[in-house]
Amino acid sequence: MKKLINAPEQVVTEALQGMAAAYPDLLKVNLDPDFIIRADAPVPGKTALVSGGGSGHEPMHGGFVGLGMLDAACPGAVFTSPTPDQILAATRAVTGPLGALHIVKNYTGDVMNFEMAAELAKEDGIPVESVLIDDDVAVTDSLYTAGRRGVGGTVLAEKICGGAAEAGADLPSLVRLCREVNANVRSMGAALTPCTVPQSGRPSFELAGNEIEFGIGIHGEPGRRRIPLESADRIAEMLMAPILADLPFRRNDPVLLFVNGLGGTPLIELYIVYRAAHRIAAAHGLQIVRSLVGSYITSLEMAGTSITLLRLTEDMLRHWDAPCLTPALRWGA
Amino acid sequence: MKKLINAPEQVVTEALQGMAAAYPDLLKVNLDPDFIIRADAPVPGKTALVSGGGSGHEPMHGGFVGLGMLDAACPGAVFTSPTPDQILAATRAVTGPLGALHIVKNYTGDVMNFEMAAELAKEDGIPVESVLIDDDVAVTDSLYTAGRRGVGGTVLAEKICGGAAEAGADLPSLVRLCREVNANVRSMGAALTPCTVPQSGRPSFELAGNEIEFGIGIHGEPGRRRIPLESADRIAEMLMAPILADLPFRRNDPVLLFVNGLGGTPLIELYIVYRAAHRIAAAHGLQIVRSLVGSYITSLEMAGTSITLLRLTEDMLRHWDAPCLTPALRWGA
Amino acid sequence: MQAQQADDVAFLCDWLRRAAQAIEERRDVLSALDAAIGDGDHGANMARGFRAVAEKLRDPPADAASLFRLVGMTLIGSVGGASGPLYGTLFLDMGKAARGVPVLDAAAWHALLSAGVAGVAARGKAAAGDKTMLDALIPAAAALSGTDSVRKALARAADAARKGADATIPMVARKGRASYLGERSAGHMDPGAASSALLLSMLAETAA
Amino acid sequence: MQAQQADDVAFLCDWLRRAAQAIEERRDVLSALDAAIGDGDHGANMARGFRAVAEKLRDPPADAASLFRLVGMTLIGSVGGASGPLYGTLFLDMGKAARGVPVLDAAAWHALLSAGVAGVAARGKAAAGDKTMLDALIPAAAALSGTDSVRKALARAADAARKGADATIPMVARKGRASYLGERSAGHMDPGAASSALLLSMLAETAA
Ligand SMILES: Nc1ncnc2c1ncn2[C@@H]1O[C@H](COP(=O)(O)OP(=O)(O)O)[C@@H](O)[C@H]1O
Ligand SMILES: Nc1ncnc2c1ncn2[C@@H]1O[C@H](COP(=O)(O)OP(=O)(O)O)[C@@H](O)[C@H]1O
Ligand SMILES: [Mg+2]
Ligand SMILES: [Mg+2]
Ligand SMILES: [Mg+2]
Ligand SMILES: [Mg+2]
Repeated sequence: MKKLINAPEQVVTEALQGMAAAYPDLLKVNLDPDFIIRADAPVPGKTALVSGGGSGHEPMHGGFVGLGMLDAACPGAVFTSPTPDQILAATRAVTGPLGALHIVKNYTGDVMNFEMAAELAKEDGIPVESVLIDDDVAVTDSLYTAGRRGVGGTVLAEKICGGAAEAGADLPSLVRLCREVNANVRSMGAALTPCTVPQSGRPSFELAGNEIEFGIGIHGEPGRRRIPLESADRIAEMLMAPILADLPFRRNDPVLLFVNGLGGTPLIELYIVYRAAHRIAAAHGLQIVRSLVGSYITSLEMAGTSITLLRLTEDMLRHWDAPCLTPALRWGA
Repeated sequence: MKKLINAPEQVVTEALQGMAAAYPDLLKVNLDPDFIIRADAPVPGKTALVSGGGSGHEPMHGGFVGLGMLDAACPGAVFTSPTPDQILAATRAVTGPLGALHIVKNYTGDVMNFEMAAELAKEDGIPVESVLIDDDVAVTDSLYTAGRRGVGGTVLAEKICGGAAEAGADLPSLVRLCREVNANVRSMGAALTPCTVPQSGRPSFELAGNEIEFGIGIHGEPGRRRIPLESADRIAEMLMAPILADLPFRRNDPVLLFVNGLGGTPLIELYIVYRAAHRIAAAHGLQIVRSLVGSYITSLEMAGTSITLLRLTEDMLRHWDAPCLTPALRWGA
Repeated sequence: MQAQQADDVAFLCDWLRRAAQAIEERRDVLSALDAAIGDGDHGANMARGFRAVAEKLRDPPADAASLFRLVGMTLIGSVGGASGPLYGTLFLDMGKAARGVPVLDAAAWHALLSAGVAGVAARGKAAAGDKTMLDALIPAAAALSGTDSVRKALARAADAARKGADATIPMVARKGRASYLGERSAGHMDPGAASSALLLSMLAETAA
Repeated sequence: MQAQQADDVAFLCDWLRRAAQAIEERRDVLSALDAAIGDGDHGANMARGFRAVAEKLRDPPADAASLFRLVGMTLIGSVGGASGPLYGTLFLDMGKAARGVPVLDAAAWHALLSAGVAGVAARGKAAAGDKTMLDALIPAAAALSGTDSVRKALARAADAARKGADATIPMVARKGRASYLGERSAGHMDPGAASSALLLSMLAETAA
């Protein structure tokens, strides 16, 4: 295992200390329980936005804490959801009378831990609502399973709800908006290499030089199937086809196209994937009104990409464009 | 070779097409000769800022084109400097009567190609000055050699000079400012893995599982020496020591600390390196007044990091903080 | 009564310490099972949790119900992931069921584990055959019914749990992370079922 | 006079086509040399440049001076990196020296190559012993002095260039990318010296 770390058990703590040192004006970092909050939290008159999940997906979620996005993020161990007490402590630290929205990626662990935290918060008199993000079309949805995973759509939901919360939205309207984003966003990813969880020291799976994992999540799990390496254009096609069909996206839909890197893929390759995805979306008749290209929701050093497509309402577009000032996304401020 | 590309010869062209599609409001992209310019170029009453170099370092330089940074960037083939005609065409496209500053990383190829382009521009009556960036302390400086390489300091020079140019600085004062940045900035890097130039298809060097290349540049060249893998803290120490000694940086110097990823290293590791570098700088008595953490000057998918330290004047700080609106760096706008 | 309580607490502490050690030893095996169909952290998660539990055992509460509750809270606060809330709920609900139970005989164990397993099923919205820890826990609880010595009953439960874990191998997962793999999840033992079987085998060993 | 010019141009086109082919064939070898002490692109750079040159040879200018100039401009506009401006300058300056030269005899080649080599040294601010293409080119130019047949003179130059390239192996680079390696650059042949030796060996072969 070749990583720029000191000790596997120290990875999350030291990364948090690094963030605290790098962004003293933006963030406050608490250790044990671990959470990251806006430097100016709790913001008076604002509904709080809290998210979290396992570490190893940086900049998500800690890099999205700040004006116009999250009020708090709770990082668990690498690829392991945070615990209820940790989520509760973070929620307490940022939430005023208007309550808090928990944005939760749909993984059994995240769902249950956030659920328990929300129960505890309500016992304390803190109004908490939760919205699950489950945008990964690689997973067959069904009432009888854990359902779809939350992936790239989470980044967009956090920005858009963050814009709305900053603009004064109350908890019920944030819940509606977040559900609406989730209902209109679809994602899918593919991995060229595995990743290695520091504590395990072994690659999450073995791939031959000419193989990729298709329909991958963000935790180093194997994907839906293993296929031969293809060109960037073909991979973009294979990712876009199920995304387009699932919503389904229709001619003239205004969309945000997000091409994401999984951590080990350089930007030059993401531009090539973006080119292909853009062409496919345009050929499908979509209006691509906003774009995001970069590594925003990652799986440690995994090489690969995911594509996320969001059908925008005017509200979503306005809140997407609203100013944000976080370590990872920053504009208009 | 496992990359998200279509054909090795198409990598640069297709990445440029991807950028053009992703940033239609910010950039205009010209193909053959390849260059990227601000959508609103030439900006009246502004001295132009032009940079460039081989591709494979994304987001540098194309991702730094826009308000408050570069007016034009010229990408060469992967790791190969652009040609004089290409640089000339880019310069022509963005330069008005106030002339242009060429910010050139000190590599023989870049130096000579920009030199020839500047000669041609002057023959055309375009005032052009060039400043070389050579901040890499891994290379022994000497009158008898090619001298030091330009690495991470380039990013800082482009932002700071960009801020000054936007504020109306004329060519001679931009030259002075850029030289001053270069005189006060030092960098050094280490690689955990090699990278593979698409056209060659082979890794730039072979490293055993427990070895790193120390004192690496940004073109997959071998470093100054090969050493056993060390902890992040120790690597940061070994990078910081020659940086601190070289300027030298002194107690109470106000500095900008930039921890850069080489393309394949995830953000969580960069935070851990930042933590270490920050502690070392603080222990040295420096005032760390600004920070930058991320992959801004890369070597394709190489895993590794470089550290850059800049001693700030008030002018530099003001121009660093000035608004910028580019694909890769964006604030206040 | 107090002497009985002290005996029960001592027995439970003995079990939990053995369990913590066994999990530490099988850490990589559990993580490898999880790597095949999940995210490879189950061993690390369980080891972190049971290390925290062992820490608490230095100064254990006086009765079994409180001890179960403490273990549950400790697991919830330290494991994370899916298994944290689930094992936490298992122990919390065993603790609730243990309130007022005079002695941990076979019938009591049956009542306790059944309550805990019901809690896990409710918390995770899963059932037998979903390829989860429940496929070890449900048969284990069932095997405790009947009138028998604790030693024999727990030995039967451990055996049932091990067989239940083995039976997860051909299953296609419907819950948890392995469900994302669809058909590819078949052919591997569920890591949570394996850790449940391990906990029960340590329990039987403690009673033996 | 015009017939002589046509002969010279035909000879030069023949050489440049052979050179383009030889470079294409040795592309990976040149890049591998560059990978050892540089950035591994020298073969790709030269191949891109000489492909562009071969393209231009479909419709060559009428005299040697113009042809040299065209080759120089083409290399500058297509190679990039360090070798682009350097080989470009080599041909541009050979073109300048070729103006008014009636016939490309041994003396003319000596004058031309000497002028080109001086241009390379000035452009790159390098000298003999710096472990660059100059370590092949300088001895080659020197070997052309004397009164001899073109064939013999060019064979001597090719030989000198090859030996010059070999002699770069133990050198520690002082210019170009290899200089960043310091002592680690010793033990490898300079890729630019290797490509220069290749160009001269193709020239000798064309004259043979
Ligand atoms: N809904 C559920 N009901 C019961 N058990 C579950 C459920 N989801 C997951 N599990 C159990 O949890 C185990 C995985 O735990 P662990 O790896 O620690 O958490 P995570 O899946 O969050 O990484 C699975 O092997 C399975 O036995
Ligand atoms: N200053 C210089 N003077 C002469 N030749 C040089 C100089 N710098 C580099 N070279 C030659 O250029 C060769 C490298 O060319 P190439 O790999 O194409 O360009 P780059 O170094 O920009 O990648 C070296 O092997 C060397 O022979
Ligand atoms: Mg997990
Ligand atoms: Mg090069
Ligand atoms: Mg797991
Ligand atoms: Mg080279």
